[in-house]
Amino acid sequence: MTSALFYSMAGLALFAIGFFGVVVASHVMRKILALNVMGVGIFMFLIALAKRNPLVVDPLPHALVLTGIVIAVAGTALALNLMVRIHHIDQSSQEQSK
Amino acid sequence: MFNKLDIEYDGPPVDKSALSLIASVLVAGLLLAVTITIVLSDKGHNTGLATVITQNIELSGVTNPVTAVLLNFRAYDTLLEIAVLLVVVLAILPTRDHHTPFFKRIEVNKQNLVLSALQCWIAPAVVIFAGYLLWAGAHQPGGAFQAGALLAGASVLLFQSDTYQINYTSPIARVLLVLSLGVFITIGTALIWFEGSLLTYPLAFSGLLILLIETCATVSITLALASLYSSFIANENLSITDNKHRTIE
Amino acid sequence: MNDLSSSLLLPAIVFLPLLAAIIAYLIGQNRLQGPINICFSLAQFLLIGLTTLLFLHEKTDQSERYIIGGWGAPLGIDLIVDGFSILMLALTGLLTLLITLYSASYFSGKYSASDKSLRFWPLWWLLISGLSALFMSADAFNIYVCLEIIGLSAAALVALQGNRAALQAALRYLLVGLLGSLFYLFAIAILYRSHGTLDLMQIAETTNHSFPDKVAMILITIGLLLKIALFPLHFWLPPAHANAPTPVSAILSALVVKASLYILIKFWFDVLGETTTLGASQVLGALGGAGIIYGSWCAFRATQLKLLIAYSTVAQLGYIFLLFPLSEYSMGVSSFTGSASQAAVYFIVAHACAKAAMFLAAGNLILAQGDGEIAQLKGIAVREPLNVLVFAIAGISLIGLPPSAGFIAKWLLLTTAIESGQWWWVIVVITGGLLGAMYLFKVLSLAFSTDPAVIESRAVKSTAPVSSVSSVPVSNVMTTVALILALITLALGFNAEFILNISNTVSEVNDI
Amino acid sequence: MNLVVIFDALLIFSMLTLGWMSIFSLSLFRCIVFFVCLGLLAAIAWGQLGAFDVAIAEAAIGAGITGALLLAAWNRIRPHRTKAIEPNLTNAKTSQKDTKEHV
Amino acid sequence: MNMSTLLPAFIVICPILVGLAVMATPEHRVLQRRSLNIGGALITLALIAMLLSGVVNGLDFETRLPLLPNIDFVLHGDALSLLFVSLSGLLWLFTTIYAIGYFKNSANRSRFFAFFSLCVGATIGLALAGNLVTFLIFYELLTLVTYPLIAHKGNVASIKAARTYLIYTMIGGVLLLTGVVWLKVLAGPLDFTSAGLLAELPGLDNSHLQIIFFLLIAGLGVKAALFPLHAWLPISMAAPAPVSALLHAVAVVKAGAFGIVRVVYDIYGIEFASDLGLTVLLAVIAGFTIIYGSVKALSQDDLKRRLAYSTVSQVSYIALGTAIAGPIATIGGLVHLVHQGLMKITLFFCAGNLAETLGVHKISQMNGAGKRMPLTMAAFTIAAFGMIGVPPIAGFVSKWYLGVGALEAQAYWVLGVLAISSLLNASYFLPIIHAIWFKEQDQPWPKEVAKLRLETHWMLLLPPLITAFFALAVGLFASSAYSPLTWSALIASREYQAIFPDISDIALKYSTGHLWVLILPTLLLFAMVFKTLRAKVIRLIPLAPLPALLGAILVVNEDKVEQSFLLLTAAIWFIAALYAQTYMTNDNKKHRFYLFFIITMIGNLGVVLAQEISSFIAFFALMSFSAYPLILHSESDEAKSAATTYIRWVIFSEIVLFLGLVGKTYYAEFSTNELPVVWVATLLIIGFGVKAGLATLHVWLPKAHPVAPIPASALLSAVMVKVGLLGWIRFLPLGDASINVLAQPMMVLGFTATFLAAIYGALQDNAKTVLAYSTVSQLGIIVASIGFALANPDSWALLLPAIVLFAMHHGFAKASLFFCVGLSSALKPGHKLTPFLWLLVLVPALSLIGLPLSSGALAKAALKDATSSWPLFSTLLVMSAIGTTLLMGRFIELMREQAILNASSAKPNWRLILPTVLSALMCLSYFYTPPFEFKQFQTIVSTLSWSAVWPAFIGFLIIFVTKKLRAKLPVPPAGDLLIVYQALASLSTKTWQIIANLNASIALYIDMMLGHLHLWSLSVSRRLSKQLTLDRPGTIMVVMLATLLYAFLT
Repeated sequence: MTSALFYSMAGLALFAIGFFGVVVASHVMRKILALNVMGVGIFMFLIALAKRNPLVVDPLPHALVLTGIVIAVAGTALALNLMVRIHHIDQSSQEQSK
Repeated sequence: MFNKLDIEYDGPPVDKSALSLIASVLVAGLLLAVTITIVLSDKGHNTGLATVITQNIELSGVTNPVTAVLLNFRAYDTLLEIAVLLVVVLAILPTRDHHTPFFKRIEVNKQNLVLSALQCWIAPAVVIFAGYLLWAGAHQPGGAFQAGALLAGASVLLFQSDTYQINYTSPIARVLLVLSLGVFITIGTALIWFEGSLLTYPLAFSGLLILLIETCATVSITLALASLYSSFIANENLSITDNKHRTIE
Repeated sequence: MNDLSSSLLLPAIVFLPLLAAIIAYLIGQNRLQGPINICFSLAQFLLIGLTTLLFLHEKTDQSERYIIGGWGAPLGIDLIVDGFSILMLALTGLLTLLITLYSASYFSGKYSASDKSLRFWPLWWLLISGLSALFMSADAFNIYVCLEIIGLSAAALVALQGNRAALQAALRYLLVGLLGSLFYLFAIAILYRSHGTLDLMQIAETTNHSFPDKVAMILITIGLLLKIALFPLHFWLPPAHANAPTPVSAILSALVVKASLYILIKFWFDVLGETTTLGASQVLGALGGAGIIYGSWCAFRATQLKLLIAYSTVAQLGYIFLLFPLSEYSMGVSSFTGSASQAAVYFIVAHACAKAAMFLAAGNLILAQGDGEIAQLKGIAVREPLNVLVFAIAGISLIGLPPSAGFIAKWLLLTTAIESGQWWWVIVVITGGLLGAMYLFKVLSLAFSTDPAVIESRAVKSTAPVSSVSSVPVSNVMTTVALILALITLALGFNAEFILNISNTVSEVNDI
Repeated sequence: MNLVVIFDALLIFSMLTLGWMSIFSLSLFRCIVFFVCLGLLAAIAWGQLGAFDVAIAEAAIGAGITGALLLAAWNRIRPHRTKAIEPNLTNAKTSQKDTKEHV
Repeated sequence: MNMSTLLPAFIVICPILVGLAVMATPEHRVLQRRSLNIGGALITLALIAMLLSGVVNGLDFETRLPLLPNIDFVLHGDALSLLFVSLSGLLWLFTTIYAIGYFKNSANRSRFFAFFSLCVGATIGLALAGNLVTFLIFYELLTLVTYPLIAHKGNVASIKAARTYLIYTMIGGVLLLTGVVWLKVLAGPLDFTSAGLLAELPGLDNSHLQIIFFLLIAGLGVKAALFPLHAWLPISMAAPAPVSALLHAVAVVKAGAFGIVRVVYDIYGIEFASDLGLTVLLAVIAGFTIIYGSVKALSQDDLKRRLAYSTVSQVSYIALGTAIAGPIATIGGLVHLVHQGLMKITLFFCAGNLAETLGVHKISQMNGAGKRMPLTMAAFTIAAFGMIGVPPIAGFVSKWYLGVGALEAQAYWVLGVLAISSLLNASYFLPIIHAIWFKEQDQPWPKEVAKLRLETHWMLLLPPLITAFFALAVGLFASSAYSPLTWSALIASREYQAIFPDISDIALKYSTGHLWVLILPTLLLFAMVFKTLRAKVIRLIPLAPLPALLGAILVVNEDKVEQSFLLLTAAIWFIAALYAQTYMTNDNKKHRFYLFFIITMIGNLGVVLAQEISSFIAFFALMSFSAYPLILHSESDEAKSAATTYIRWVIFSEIVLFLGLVGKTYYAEFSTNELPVVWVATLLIIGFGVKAGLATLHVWLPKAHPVAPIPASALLSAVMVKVGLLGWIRFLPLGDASINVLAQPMMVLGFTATFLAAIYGALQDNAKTVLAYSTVSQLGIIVASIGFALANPDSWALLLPAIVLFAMHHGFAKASLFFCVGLSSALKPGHKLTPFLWLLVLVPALSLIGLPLSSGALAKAALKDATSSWPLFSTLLVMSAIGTTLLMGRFIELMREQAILNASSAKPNWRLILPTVLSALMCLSYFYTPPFEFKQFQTIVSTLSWSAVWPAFIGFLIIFVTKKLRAKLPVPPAGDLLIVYQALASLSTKTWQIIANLNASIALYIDMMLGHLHLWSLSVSRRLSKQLTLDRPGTIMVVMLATLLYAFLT
C-alpha cells in the first residue's frame, strides 16, 4: 500500500461525491461545482496513477491532467456564463412585469 | 439531475424532490466502492509510458517530460485543447466593439493606494515571473498554461481597480486570441512540408519551435482567461445587447 | 499523394475548419462571411471527397493510420481511418457543405441579428473540426478532447438564440456533456492504468476479460449514453434541439449525437469487445426499443414543430441501438460485422440526411409561418409546397417507407432481427414505424388542410396591426438545400450497396 | 506511520470533506471558497505526488481562475440589496417558469 | 445496356419525371402543364406499346439494379405485368384528360397533377416489379403519393379520409413489410417466377409460410379492400372524382389485388398455396367481401359511396378468381383486373360529371339526369350493366370465366356468390338507371354549370365515353387475339403450365349468323340518336325487320327452327311496327318508345340468329332489358309496378340462366360424364321459364301486358315469350337423353297453368289481361310438350316441328288479338265496317281455340300426333281447348263491352286495321306455310276432327252459363301468385330490417364502447405521460448504471 493508492482511492471518492452532488444538488452553481469536484477526483486518480510505481513518475498522466484542467475551466466558464445570462433574463422580465 | 436548473440564490443546497433519491445514490456510492475495489485489485500496467517517454525525451527538444508530452508527443491534443478554450471565448465574449482601443487607461481621481501600488510593482513582477515560467517549462515544471494562468491572474488584479480596460473584441485582441491556434496550425502544417508529417519537429529546431508555440499560447491563454473573467465583470454590456436580441426576435 | 497515411489530407480535414474558424472570427464584416464560409465548406467537402475516393481506391489495407509527429502509437497520437469513419467523415463533409450553404442564407441578416452570425461561424467551424477530428482519432484521450470541443461548441451554438428557453437548454446540454465526458475520462484513466497506452488499437490488443476493463466499459457506456440521449437519458435533447437555430438543430441531430454513438460503437465492438456481455447488449436494445416507442409517442404529442422533430431523433436513436442485441455474438465477443452493423451504419446515414433535411425544412416553414406551433401550419402546403415536400420526404425516410434511405435501413434491421431469431425487435420496429407515421402525418394533414375558417382567421390576424407572428419569405437557397438533402435521402434508397461497400471495411478492423 | 503518511491522510481527509462541503454548504459563497481551498489542497497533494507542473497549473487555473470566475458569477446572481425585498415572490415566479420550460 | 434492359425503367421513370416536372411548373402555366401531362401519358403509352410488342415477340425485358446485397431492384416485363401496365397507361391518359377538365379552375393544380403522375408511376412500377421487394417499394410509394391526392380538397372530410386511408394502408404496409422480410430471410431473393418459387425450395417450415401468407395477404388486402380491411375505401370518397376514378379503377385498389395475384401465383405457386390450405381461406374471405360490399352498397344514397362499396365487392372478384385455384377461374380473376378498371372508371367519371356539371352527389337527386346529360348517362348505364354482369359487356366475361372456373375447381359455392352478387349489383344499379332515364326531374339541379354546347365540358365527356366503349368492346371482342381475355389466358397458361386445359371451347365468341339482317335496324338506331333525324327515322322503322323477313323466306334455311322463329319474329315485328306508326302518333313519349322498340327488335332478332351460348344470352339480355321501357311506357302506377315486376323477373332469369349456361358450358367441354346434369337443366328450365311463362314464374305476364302499349303487348306475347322456348330448344338436352326428374314436374306445371290460367283469366275484366292469361295458358301447353320431350327423347323428332308450329301459330294469333284491342273503339255496332272488324277478332280467337281449318287446329293436331305415345297428354291437350275457349269468350265479351263503352264517332283507322288484317290472315292455315315439311299433315283436312270442335262448344257454353255468376265474383288481381311472392318478399324485408336494426344497434353499442375505450385510453395515456415525464434523470442514470453493472459483471 503506497500513498499513491490512497490518493487514487481519494480521487475515486471525490468522483463519487461529485456525482452525488450532480444528482442531488439543486442549484446550478452547486452542480457546476460538483462537476468540478468530479474532475478533481479524476485528476487525482490520474496523478496517483502516474506515481503508482514509486520509482518512476509517468509524465503522461500529468500532461493529460494539464489538458483536462484547462478544459474544465473552459466548461465551467461557459456554464457560469449561461447561468448568469438566464438569471439576467429572469430578472429583467421581472422588472418588466413590475 | 439537470432537468431542473435552479438559479435562485436562496435555494436549499439539496433539491427537495431529490432527497428521496439519496437512497439510490447511496446505492450508486456502493457501486462505486465496488468499482474502486475492482480497479484497485488489478495490478495494472506497471509503468505506463514512463520508460518510452524517457527514451524519447532526447528527441523532443525539451527536457521537461511533461512539456515534451504536451507540446511534442501529444501536441495534437494541446492544439485541440487550445481550440476548446477558443470555443468558450467565442461563446462568451460580448458583441464586438471596433471603436474602443485594445488597451485603455482610465484616469480615476480617487485611487486606492494599495491597489495602485500592486499595479505598479507587482504586475510587472508577475509578468517577469510568468516569462520565467514559460522559459523554464522546457526543462523543469512550468510552461505555457501556468504562465498564462499567472498572467491572467495579474490581469484580474488589474481589473479590480477599473483603471485599465482591455477591449477583448477589438481587432488586436482577436488576433492575439487566435494567435496560438494559428501559429500552432501553421507550424504543424508547415512541418508536413518539411518533415513529411504533421507536427514533426526537426530535431535541431524543436526546442525553438516549442518555445515559439508556447509563447504564443501564453499570450492567447492569458487573453482568453482574462476575457472569460472580464465577461462576468462587464456583463452589463452583454446583457444589454442580449436584450436587443430579444427585441429583434 | 496516393497514400493516405503520408499525405496532407487527413490532418487537413481537421485543420481546414480550424483555419476557417480563425478567419471567420477575424473577419469583422458580416457581408463577407457568407462567401468565405461557403468557399471553406466547399474546400472541406472536396478534401473529404478526395480522401474518401483515395480510401476506396486503395483498398489494400482496410484501415489507414496517420502518425502525427512521427512518434507512433503509444507515445504520440495517431489518426486512423477505416470504412466506418470514412463514411462518417463523408457524411460530415456533405452536411457541412449543405448546412453551410443554408446558414449563409439563414444568418445573412435577413433572418437574424448580425452579431449572431459573427458568433455562429467560428463556433460552427470549431464544431466541424471537432467532429472531423473525432472520426479520425485513434487515441482515447484525443477523443475526449474532441468530445469536449463538440460538446462545448454545440452548447454555445444552442445558446445562440439568446432567449431563456434556448439558454436553459444550452446549459442543460452543456452540463450533460460535461458529465458524460467526465465519465469517459474516468474510464480512460482506468484503461490507461491497466494497459499503459491510450491508443485504441493497442488497448484492443491487450484487452482481456479483466474487471477494470469491464468497469471502464460501463463508465464509457453510461457517459456516452448520456451524450447520445438514449431513451431514459434523453431529457436534455428535445429542448436543446428544438431551441437551437435551425442549422444547428440540423447538425446536432444529424451528426453530433452520432459522434458519441460512433465512439460507443468503436469501444463496444472494436476496443473493448471482449468485455461486452449478451445481457448488456440486450439492456441497450431494450432501452433502444423503449426509446423508439416513447420518442415517437412524445413526438406525436408535441405541439411545437421542432420539438416533434427532436423527439423523433430520440426515437430514431433507439433504432440504432437495436444494433447491440442484433449483432453477431460469438465466443463472448460481439462484432461489428454482418447485417446488424450494416443496418446501423445505414440508419446513421439515413437518419443524418433525413433529419437534417427535416430540420431545415421545418426551419423554413417556421420562418414562413412565423411560428413554431404545429397548429399554425394549417394550409402551409399551399404557400410552401417545396418545404412541405422536403418535410414529407424526410419523414418518409424516418418512418422507413420506400423509396428512401430509411427503408433500406429498416429493411436491414428487420432482416437481421428475423435472421437472428429475435422476432420481438420486429414488433418494436414496426410499431415504431407506425407511430412515426402518426406524428409525421399529423403535421402533413395539417399542412394540406385548407379549412376556410382557419385561413380566414389567419388572414385577419396578419392584417391586424399588432401581429405576434411575422412571416418572412423563405429564400430559395434555403429551400434548395433542404430539397437537395431530401433528394439525397431518396437517392440513398436506391443505391445502398455504395454506402455498404464503404462501411464494409469496418468489419475487418476488429480482426486485430 | 511516519509523518508523510499522516500528512497524506490528513490531506486526503480534508480534501474529501472540502469536496463534500463545496457542494453542500449552506451558502453558495462558502461553497466557492471551499472549492478554492479544495483546489489548493489538491495542488499540494499533487506536488506531494511529484506532479509539480500540474500542481502549479491547478493552483493557478483550477483554484485561481476558476475561483475567480465562480466568485464573479456568484456576484452576478447574488440578490442585491435593492432586489432582495420579495424573495419569495420571485422564487415562485421562476419556479413556475421552470416547470414550463421542462416540458 | 440496351433497349431490353432499359425499357421497363423508362416506362416507370416517364410518369415520375412528368410528375416532378409538373410539380415544378408554376400554377398559372396551364398550357405547359397540360402538354406535360398529356405528352407524358402518350409517351408512356408508346413505350408500353413497345414493351408489349416486344413481349409478344418473345423478348425478355428486365431492368436490374443492385439495391442491397442479395436484393436487386428488378423491373420485369412479363405477361401479367403487361396486363396491368397497359391498363394503367391507358386509363392514365383518359383520367388525365378528365382531370384537366375537372380541375379547370381550381387551385393547386400543379400539386395535384404532380402527385397524380407519381401515383401512376408507382402503379406502373408496381406492375413491372420483378420481385417482391421491388413490389413492396412501389406499393409503399403508392400509399404515399396517393395521400396528397385524397387530401387534395383540404376540407375536414378529405383530411379525415386521407388520414383513415393512411392508417389502414400504413398498417397494411407494415404487415406486408414484415411478411416480405421474413420471406426474404427464408427464401432468398423473391423474384417472381411463374409457377411460384417456394414450392421448389427445400426445408421450409410450412407453418412459417402460412403465417407469412397471412401477413402478406393482410397487407395487400388493405389496399384490395378485403372485408375487415375495407373501411377506408368508402371514406376516401371525399377525394375529387378523378382521384376516386384512378383509385378504384387502377391505382390503389388494383395494386392490392394485383399483389395478391403475384403472391399466390408467382411466389407461393398456386398448387403449393392450395396444398398449404391457404387459397380456400382467401376465397372465402373474397366471397364474403363480394357479398358484403354489395349489401352495403344497397343502402348508400351518396353515389360515390355506393360506387365505392361496389368496388369493395368487385375487386374481390380478382382475389376470388385467384383463390379458386383453377386455370379458368384465374383467367376470370385476371381479366376482371382490366374489366373492373374500365367499368369502374367510367362510373366514377360519370359521377364526377354529375357532381361537376349539375352539383348532383346523391342518388336521390339524379332523377331525370338522362335528359340533361344523355351521353354521360349512357356511358354510366353501359358500365353499370357491365358491373351487373349483363352480356356482352366486360363484366360478364369475368363472371363467366369465374363461374366456369369455379365449376372446374368444384367450388360450387362460388356460383352462389356470383349469383347473389349479381342480384345485389342489379338491385343497387338498376334503380339508378331507372331514375336517370325514366323519372322526371323533380327538383332543380343543386348547382348547375351554365349550359355549354355539349352537355358538359368535352374533356369531361370524352373519357367516360371512351372507357365505356372499351368496356363494351373488351366484352364483345373478348375472344379476339388482343383482348385482355386472351392475354389473361396466356398468363394463366404460363402459371399453370402442364395442367392448363384447352379453353378454346369455352371462349366467348359472339358469332351470329346472318348478321346482315341487323344492319338496317342498327343504322336506324344510330340515326335515332340525332335529334334532327328522329322524326324521319320513325317513319322508316317498319322497314327495319324487313331484311330479316326476307332473309327468313329466302336465305335462312339451313336450320328450320331458326328459320321458323325468324319468320315469326320478323313478321310480327314488321306488323307491330306498322301498327305502331299509327297507334303511337299522338304519344308524347314516342321517341323513347321507338328507340327501345328498335333495340328490343335487334335483341329479339339477334337471339333467333345467335349461333352459340354467348351471343344468345347477350341478345337475350338486350331484348329483356330494353323491353322494360316498353312496359313502363305509360308511366301510370300500374305500369310502374308492372315494369318493376318485369325487371325483377328478368334479373332473376338472367342470373339463373347465367348459372345454367355456365354449367352447360363446363359440362359440355370438360365433363367426361355423358349424362346431362340435372341441376344445369333445372336452371335452364327455370331461367328460360321466366320468359316462357312457366307456371309459377309467369306472374309478370298478366301484369305487364295490360299496361304496355298495344304493339308492345303484342310483341311480348307473340314473340318475346317465345324466346324462352327457343332457349329450351337450343340448350336443353332434348332428344338426347331423358331427364325424368324434370319431365314430370314440367308437364304437371304446364297443364296446371293451362287450366288454372284459363279459369283465372276468365274472371279478369281487362281484355289485355285476359289475353295475357291466355298466353300463360297456351304456353302451358308448350311447357308440357317440352316436359314430354324430356321424358321421351325419341319423340323429339316429331315433337319439335309441332312445338315450333304451335309457337308460330300462337304468335300470330295472339298478336292479332292484341291488335284488335286497339280497334275496340271501332267495334261498336252500327258502323258499316263493324262486321268485318269482328271477323278480325274472331279469326284469331277461333284459331287459338283450334277450330278446324285454323292454324291452331294444325298445330294441335301436330302436337297430338307427336305425343300419341301417351294418350293422357293428347286428352289433356284436347281439354285445354275448353280453357282457351273460356278465355276467348271472355275476351270477346269484354271487347263488346268496351266497344259500347268507348263508343265514339271516330272512324276506324285503316292504318291500324291493315296490320291487324295482315296478322289475322296468318292465322288461317291456308296462308300459312310453315318452313317444316310436315309429312303427316299435308292436308288441312286432317284438322277437321270432332275433337277440335267439342271443347269449343263446352267452352262457349260455360261462358254463357256462368255470365251472371262471373259478374258477381270479384275480379281477382292480375298477377295471381305475385301476391304471394310479394308477401314473402315483404316478410323477408321486414326480417332483414330487424336484423339490420339489430346490427345497427350492436354497431352503435360497439361504437359507444370504443368511444369509452378511447376516452379511457386517452386518460390513461395522459396520466402515463404525466408520470412518464422522466424528470429525474439522476435517478435514472443511477439505475442505469446499476443495471449496466449488473449486466456486465454477471
